[in-house]
Amino acid sequence: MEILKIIGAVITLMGSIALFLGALGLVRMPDLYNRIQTGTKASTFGTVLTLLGLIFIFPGWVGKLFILMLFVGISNPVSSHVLARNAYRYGVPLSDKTTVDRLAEDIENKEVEPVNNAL
Amino acid sequence: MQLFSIEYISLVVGFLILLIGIWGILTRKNILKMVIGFSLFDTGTHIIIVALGYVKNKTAPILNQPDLQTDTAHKIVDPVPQALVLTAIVIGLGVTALMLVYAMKLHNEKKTLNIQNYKDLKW
Amino acid sequence: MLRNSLILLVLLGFAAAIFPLLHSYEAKDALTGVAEHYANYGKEEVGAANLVSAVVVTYRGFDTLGEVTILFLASAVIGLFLKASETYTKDTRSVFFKSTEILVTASRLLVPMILLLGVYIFINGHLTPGGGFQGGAVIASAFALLLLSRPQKHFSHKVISVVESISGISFVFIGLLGVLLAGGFLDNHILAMGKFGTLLSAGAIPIIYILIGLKVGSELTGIVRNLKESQKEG
Amino acid sequence: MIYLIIAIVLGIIMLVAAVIAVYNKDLKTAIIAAGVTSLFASVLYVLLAAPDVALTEASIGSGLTTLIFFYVYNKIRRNNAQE
Repeated sequence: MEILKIIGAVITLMGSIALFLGALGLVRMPDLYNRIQTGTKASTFGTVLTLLGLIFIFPGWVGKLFILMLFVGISNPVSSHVLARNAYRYGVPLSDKTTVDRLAEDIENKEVEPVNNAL
Repeated sequence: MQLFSIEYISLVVGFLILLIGIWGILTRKNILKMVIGFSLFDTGTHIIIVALGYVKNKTAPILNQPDLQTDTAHKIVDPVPQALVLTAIVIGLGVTALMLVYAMKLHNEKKTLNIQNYKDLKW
Repeated sequence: MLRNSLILLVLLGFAAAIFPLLHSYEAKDALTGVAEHYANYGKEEVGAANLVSAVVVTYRGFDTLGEVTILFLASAVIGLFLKASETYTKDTRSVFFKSTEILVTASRLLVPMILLLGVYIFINGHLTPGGGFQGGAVIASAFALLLLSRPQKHFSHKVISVVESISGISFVFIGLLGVLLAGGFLDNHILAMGKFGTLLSAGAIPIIYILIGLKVGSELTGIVRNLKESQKEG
Repeated sequence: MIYLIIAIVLGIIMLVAAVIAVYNKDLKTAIIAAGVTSLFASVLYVLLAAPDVALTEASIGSGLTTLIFFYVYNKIRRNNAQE
């Protein structure tokens, strides 16, 4: 039983390192889109790892923790996707170092609705 | 009097948030800002009430362990303030929504949210 | 200047009214008064493991009834106001963006999960933290996600109001059954008490909490839905 | 002891968010700050041994209230743009 707890603690520690790296990325990255990307990737990974570690520490909670992991894995990327897209339409500027802007190309080719002036 | 305990800190924080809310209601000119002040006032009151029911080193009032079921009154925190706050939060949402819809209606009529432009009842 | 000093005076008055509470606060050792009774006899009298549920539903059931009434009034007034202002916007073309396919697919996956969580919360209200109000709020947030992810779609108010009316009437009816069959209004002894700590225990509390959850959920959904429908304009 | 430090940090964050909510000129920032106050209050309720209240505050205070505020704000802003 002790060995399971140690494994769980190590996995949880890895999760918190990932969360810390995400927080560092929020400070270091140049513009909003890079910040959203770093924050979402690191926080999803960190949360899933923390929950995985909890499975080893409390084996009785497997079902609930698995549902939680599924929920975080779906909702976190989708919400930041919507956030980034609407920020682009709202006119938040990109960083100077950006080389490719696919959404602008799509708007050029009329595949996506352009920026709404009413907003 | 214990200055550094969770319940005392919560009391002070709730008290200060309540005062900030009242200050916002009284000083802001925008009606939506006043509604935000009301919502802060709500939050502060709820924190004060819950903090008054806290008893140090006691668990939540849920008797799911067998050892909690005897001599319960010395092992749990006060359930009554929690029940009151539970209903108060839901009522707070209803009242906030009502105030916001009133603000929307007023804006439809007068095209402004500044409280100083509403002079109908002045003489 | 006069205005500022008046505001300061009001703030000082409030501070003086609440300060004694802060100043004379002393830490408690054990519960006293009515809370002690609830804690010591709640298990025998009500049979709910979650004492907050016992207080909300049974000991202070009238508070809950009044609370549900206030929420119903607020919801009704909001519906009335928004309906009156909707009449002169004939064209119902939405000004929202079309949502992306990722969002629609994800919301199709997430909404049933959130609804399931809400139902779990209010069915287990007498055993674990949670209950009708929390479950209702979670259900309303699931419908809010649905409304946000499909902005073009029109949602009817009919089902919401039917659920709301039926659950409200059943709540009062169960309360009156308590007067007829047991000790008083909203008494939970009209059903068998069952074994303490299991799902089918605590008499009528699970049923009352399910009704409260449906009612609160449909009312909050109604408020959000009315506000969303008012966003459309020509 | 660790709970005490957490409570103090939470209190400071809540007070700062409340002052921002009242002071800030931008309405969007003010609404978000009021939601942040509610969210951290729900964490404080967990420390105060009130899980029921924490659940309610997290879903209603910081979720639905902010949503309703934004619906109304959006409507009013669009009415203004039409003028």
